[in-house]
Amino acid sequence: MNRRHFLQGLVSTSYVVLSGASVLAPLNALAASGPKSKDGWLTTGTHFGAFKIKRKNGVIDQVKPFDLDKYPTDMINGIKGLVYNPSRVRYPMVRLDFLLNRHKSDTTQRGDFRFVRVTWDKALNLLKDSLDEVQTKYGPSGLHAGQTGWRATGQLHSSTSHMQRAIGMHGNFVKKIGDYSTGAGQTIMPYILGSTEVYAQGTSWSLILEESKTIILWSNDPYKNLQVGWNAETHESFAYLAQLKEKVKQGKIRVISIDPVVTKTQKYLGCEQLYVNPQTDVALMLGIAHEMVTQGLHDKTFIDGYSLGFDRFLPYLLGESDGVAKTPEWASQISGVTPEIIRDLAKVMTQGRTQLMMGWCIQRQQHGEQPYWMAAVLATMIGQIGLPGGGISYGHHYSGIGVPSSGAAAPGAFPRNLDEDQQPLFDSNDFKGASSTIPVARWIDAIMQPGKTIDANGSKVTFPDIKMMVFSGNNPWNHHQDRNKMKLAFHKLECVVTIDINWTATCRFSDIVLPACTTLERNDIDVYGSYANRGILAMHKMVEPLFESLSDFEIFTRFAAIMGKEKEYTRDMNELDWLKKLYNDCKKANAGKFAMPDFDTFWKDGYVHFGEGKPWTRHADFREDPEINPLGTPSGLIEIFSRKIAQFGYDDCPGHPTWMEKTERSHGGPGSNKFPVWMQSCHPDKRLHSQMCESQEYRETYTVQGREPVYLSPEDAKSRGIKDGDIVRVFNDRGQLLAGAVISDSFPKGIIRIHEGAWYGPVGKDGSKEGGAEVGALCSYGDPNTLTQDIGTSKLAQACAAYTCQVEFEKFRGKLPQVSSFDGPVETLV
Amino acid sequence: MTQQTSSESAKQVKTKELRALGFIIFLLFPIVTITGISAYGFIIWMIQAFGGVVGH
Amino acid sequence: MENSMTKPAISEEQMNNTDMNKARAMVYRLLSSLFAKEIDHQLLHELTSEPAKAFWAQLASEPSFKRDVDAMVSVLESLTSDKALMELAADYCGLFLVGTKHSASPYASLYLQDISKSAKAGDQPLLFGEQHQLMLQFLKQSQLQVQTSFPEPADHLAVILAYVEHLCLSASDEEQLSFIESYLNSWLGKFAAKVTQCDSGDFYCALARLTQSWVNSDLTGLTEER
Amino acid sequence: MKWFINIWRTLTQPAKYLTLGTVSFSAFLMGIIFWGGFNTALEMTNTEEFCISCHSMESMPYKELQETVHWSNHSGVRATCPDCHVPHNWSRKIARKIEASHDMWGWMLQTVNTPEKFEDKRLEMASREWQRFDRDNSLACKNCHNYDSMKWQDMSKLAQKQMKRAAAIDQSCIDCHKGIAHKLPDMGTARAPELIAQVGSGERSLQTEKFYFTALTKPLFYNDHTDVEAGTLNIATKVKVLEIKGNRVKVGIDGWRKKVGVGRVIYYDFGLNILSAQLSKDAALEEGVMQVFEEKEDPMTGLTWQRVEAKIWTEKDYLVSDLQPLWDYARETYSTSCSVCHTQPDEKHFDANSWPGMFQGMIAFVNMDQDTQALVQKYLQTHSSTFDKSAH
Repeated sequence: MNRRHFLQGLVSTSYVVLSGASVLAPLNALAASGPKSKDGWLTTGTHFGAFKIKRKNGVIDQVKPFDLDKYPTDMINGIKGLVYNPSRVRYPMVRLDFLLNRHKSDTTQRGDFRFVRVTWDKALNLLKDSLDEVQTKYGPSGLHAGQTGWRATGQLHSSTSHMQRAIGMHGNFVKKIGDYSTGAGQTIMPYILGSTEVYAQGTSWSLILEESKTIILWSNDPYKNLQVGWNAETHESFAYLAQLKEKVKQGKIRVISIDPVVTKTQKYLGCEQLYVNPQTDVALMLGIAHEMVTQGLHDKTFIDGYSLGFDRFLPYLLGESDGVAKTPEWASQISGVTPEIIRDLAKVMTQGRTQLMMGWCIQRQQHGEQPYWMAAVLATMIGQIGLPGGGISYGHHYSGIGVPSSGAAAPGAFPRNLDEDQQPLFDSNDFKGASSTIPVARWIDAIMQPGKTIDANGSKVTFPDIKMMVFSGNNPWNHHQDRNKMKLAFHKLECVVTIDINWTATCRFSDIVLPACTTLERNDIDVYGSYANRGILAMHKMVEPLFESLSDFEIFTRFAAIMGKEKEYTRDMNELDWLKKLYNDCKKANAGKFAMPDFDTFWKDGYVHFGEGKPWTRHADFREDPEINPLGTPSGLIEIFSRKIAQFGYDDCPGHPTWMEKTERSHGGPGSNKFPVWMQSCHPDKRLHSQMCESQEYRETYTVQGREPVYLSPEDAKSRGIKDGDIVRVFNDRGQLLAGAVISDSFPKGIIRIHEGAWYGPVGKDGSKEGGAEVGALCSYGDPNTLTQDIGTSKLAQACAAYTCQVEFEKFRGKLPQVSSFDGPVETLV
Repeated sequence: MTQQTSSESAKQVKTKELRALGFIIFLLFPIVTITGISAYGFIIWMIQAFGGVVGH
Repeated sequence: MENSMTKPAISEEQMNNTDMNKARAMVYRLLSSLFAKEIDHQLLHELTSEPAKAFWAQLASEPSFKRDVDAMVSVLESLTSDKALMELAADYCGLFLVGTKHSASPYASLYLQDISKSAKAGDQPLLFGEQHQLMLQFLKQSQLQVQTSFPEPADHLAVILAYVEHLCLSASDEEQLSFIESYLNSWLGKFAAKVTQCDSGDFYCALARLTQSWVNSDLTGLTEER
Repeated sequence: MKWFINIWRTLTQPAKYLTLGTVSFSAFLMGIIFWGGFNTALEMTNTEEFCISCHSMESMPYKELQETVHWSNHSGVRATCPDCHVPHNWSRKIARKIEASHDMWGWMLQTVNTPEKFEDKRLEMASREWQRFDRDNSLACKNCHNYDSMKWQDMSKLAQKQMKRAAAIDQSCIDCHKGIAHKLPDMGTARAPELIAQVGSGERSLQTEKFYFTALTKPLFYNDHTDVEAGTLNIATKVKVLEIKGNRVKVGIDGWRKKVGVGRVIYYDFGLNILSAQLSKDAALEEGVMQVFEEKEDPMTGLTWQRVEAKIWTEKDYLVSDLQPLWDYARETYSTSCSVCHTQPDEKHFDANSWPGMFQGMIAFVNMDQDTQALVQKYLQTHSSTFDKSAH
């Protein structure tokens, strides 16, 4: 039967493909969906930096740094990857089993099951129905929508604010207090120095460079962490770091990096390192303090005039109260620092102006409050708090702290709370005896043990029985600890909703996934220069939102419309009205002090510059007159001994800084026989937490055989027969992961580092099965939080303690599974 | 001014009267009323300027 | 693909070329719509209607298509419940709507990038790349654009198939031949293999194989015509 | 001169030839024509075209008006220059017309013909208009806007509260709605404008032996006339008026202080770091200013506190009888300003002495002037878990 006859037979069936018009349409004159053809350079801003971007026929083409950013980070090369990477969430998706069975779906299969595309309308109605069900069946204590994260920059499209306002219009929900970055620090420091300190503007770098003789970087890596910032980052601190490098070379300033590892900052500055055993910094500090007291180096007049409780701390320091004098010899056994160096440090710190700079990693471990408290006591004993270039700072590595702020008013943001006269649909505030606010890092404990009461910061917290969670602009399956424990908890949740740009692990463990668009697909406005508040940046929309992704503003306007509250939600204003309102309110707040052009000129120019700020010294006003400018502590003075904390009666946080052994510690500490190696999961160098891990090409610049690198010492590698570039299995009794070995002499024996933010890609216990709902599954990419402990730092802060983590590792043998982190839900090939 | 000089003729007197009427109608009275109103306005203005707040 | 057809007797001359091209366009349009979105009730009803059954039967009369067409028809007939429809939609979503390594994303750029770049393990180029730009040029030349309701890159398989359907009715055989060869057949093989490897159901791997064999037979048909 | 006498003579004699009819009729006729002409001329100067015939008026105030709600709104009612700037009442209108001679003078001398000159004079010109609005209680606004015909429920809750309070005393609109038609002149460092707008600038008449609350941080003085400052009185502090002289009042502040240094900071209550007043060093030591009573040791810090009463002078303004509007303003500001990055903690989450530490740590992120900052911190402390024991 020949071809002609065969085709003719087809026509005769008169079958016509009707349904769904062809995917093509006649080209209408104005490219309806295409963006404006004007292809000039347009400004925008991200946590990685402010940029200028050029389009070429509707697609982002080139990215170059913002002209005021003199020290751009090379993460700029990952920007295009953020927008066009294949793991974008393209359509609203619902887990098939959830779509069929709703709140009675089989939750044990979360993480590796099948999703189905649904329309936006269907997805949002599904969200509302789930919320209705939880509010009626469990009330507000059943819904936790309080998590927050780093989202994307932009004051209008702040995704978490949109979510919490819209969900708040439906009903009340469990909220959180504290955060993962500085949970312990921000809880203890108000009792000691009268402010959270970690997010406070610090002494200006210019004064430090002029006045300081010695700078102590204590577990602090500013050169790595200043690459990203809370607002559009313009990296002004790097100019000062360059000056510091020069001063170190000329020997004018001595910089000591007290850290178990050779940090990126130390290599940049070319300064000296003081190795200290991991998690033993408090012992070292006590040894130094003991030496100061015995040699009479401490500043008695400052202690008497500006602090309280030194007399009740001395018995502990000298050993009268517990029979153990915290001598340099005692400290040396624990911290691995020789007594001579400890004695020398006590001298160095008290001669000439010394600036202590604490990093955040040191408080993200068990008893994380103690090193911050003891460092404040050391600074008080040195007696230079309030002098330029002296005292102590807890944030010079974050978002440009130390660059003097211009003093201008920053633009406000889209409201997170309901307007004053609005009532939610479900107005119940009955949390059934449970707390409505829980410490942020205890949400998995709350799901696992509802009703349990724990101590937290002087009050009691009773865990609510959480049944539903909504995540927007944050990735708990990256920043929380102990993946396998999380899987068990997620089995108890009836509904998980996530709004995100890409298929993060959180999306894969959700029931409803809604696609949000990136910063470059919507108009917004933001501050640039973070703490320096250097100016305001216009964030231009470069391209239309990809696929069916929407801006959070649009998503939750439609959700509010389902509840008939669209006008209430948007205050009857669209995106452009809101941008103008935020800009003009800021213009009014700055009237008379900072001239700002009208909105249209600003939008065309791309930014408004506020100019330089005046150098400033932290705590200078307190030092000048402690009576008129008291600290925020109960006594108004520095509290070396805090009666308030003592009165709480916590065993893991007594009334004065104390050295306490950890549940797991390397170098002779508990558990170091079974799992000898300490795993450090600090903030990544080539990412912002987990953001940009999905940017494919950029990830290739640092991965090893497509996996997250694990940095380890030459000795550890040799003793386990591992060569550079091998795939290594890192494990402990909580989990196991694969990572690519990178041998580096910056790391001493018994210490390895895997940067947090590596996307979780479980592939079954023996690595054979795709998909990872199975407890104990091997992580194919190298997410360190597969191994970390999910415990509170102490009864005071109950914060994240990811750094108390012992592991072992070996060369991986067997068939190498494919990386499954970056592709959305991987179906179990059963 | 008791009596009119007889020498003027009736017509002269008439034109004089007409001219006077024209003068008062087109010139005198308008100016008088305008200045009157302006003065009245000026007084009100002064009262308000110094008289302080009305009805507060 | 060995072709069993032999030269016909003279009687078929009257059937002019338009009928043949119409038929070819029909097939391309059907394939494009099956790749464009999941099968919903309306499409299912259409695919199982009487004219459609005849169409499938006629298609199956070609031996090289028979196995796949029968497989597809049997799946279509088994879609009696909502759950079955959704299971098939889940297959479609797992294959075409999510990431690329463990699924068979239907974008030419993923299969066509030059060999050197793809040497690195697991490398996937970005979406909306050059293939997308290329297809935009082609569409522009023919006064066409992608539907706004189909927000996919222009190098999506459904768009390419729809464009070939357009060419069947408007372009010369040579043009069709060169386009199909360089922009469809060049990656269809790799795509079909990936679908077969990743699809947990049967419908879409049958569809992929059918598309591959149809395009091959169409190419041979076109070369013979010249 | 002769001509004048001639006219005068004619006028003062009864007409010889002109009949009473022609004289009265022509007078009557001319009266009508004159009055018609006079008023049309007058009205011609009451039109927008006339006002904006001056370039300085057309290029700035007129353009600014076009941006405002008075120019275009959903009901399509437009207000032009005369509607607000020319009183409708006849006698006031004439007075305004004469006053306009000052404007003509300015036009001739070109005092505001360039934008720069206009900007320099803007505050002065605006103040003159505000004074005129004050004088006649914003009569110009009330020609169209009327308190009785306002639909309260259409307004936001905040607006309802303020507007009802204004309606009660038929308040002059311009008190709050300055800058509604033209660009608000830069009024220099006006302190906490929104706070004052909502809370008001204090009672008109104070009575002795009555309690009031400060609506702003206010300077303290030794007596009723000197300008030498003796410290500051914190916002939202309860004081008792003892004596009134000129625009100063002697107030009694009672509270507690820590026996630390000179002890010149007065706190709200024993053991609570809620600021009431801060005296200068020598004021605290001055005879008769500070009276000290019993002492107590605070178990939380080991410091001894003393109960004190201070008697000192301050200005009459910014003393209000009701504290609640201050707390309402503070709560509203706290809810909007402190929820930009994360959900703001509940007031009851911390106790009175923990709030200062938490609040100071966050100040870098919010735009609050000094007074608002002090008010919000005091609001949080007085609504903290120390005072509100209900579980949260």
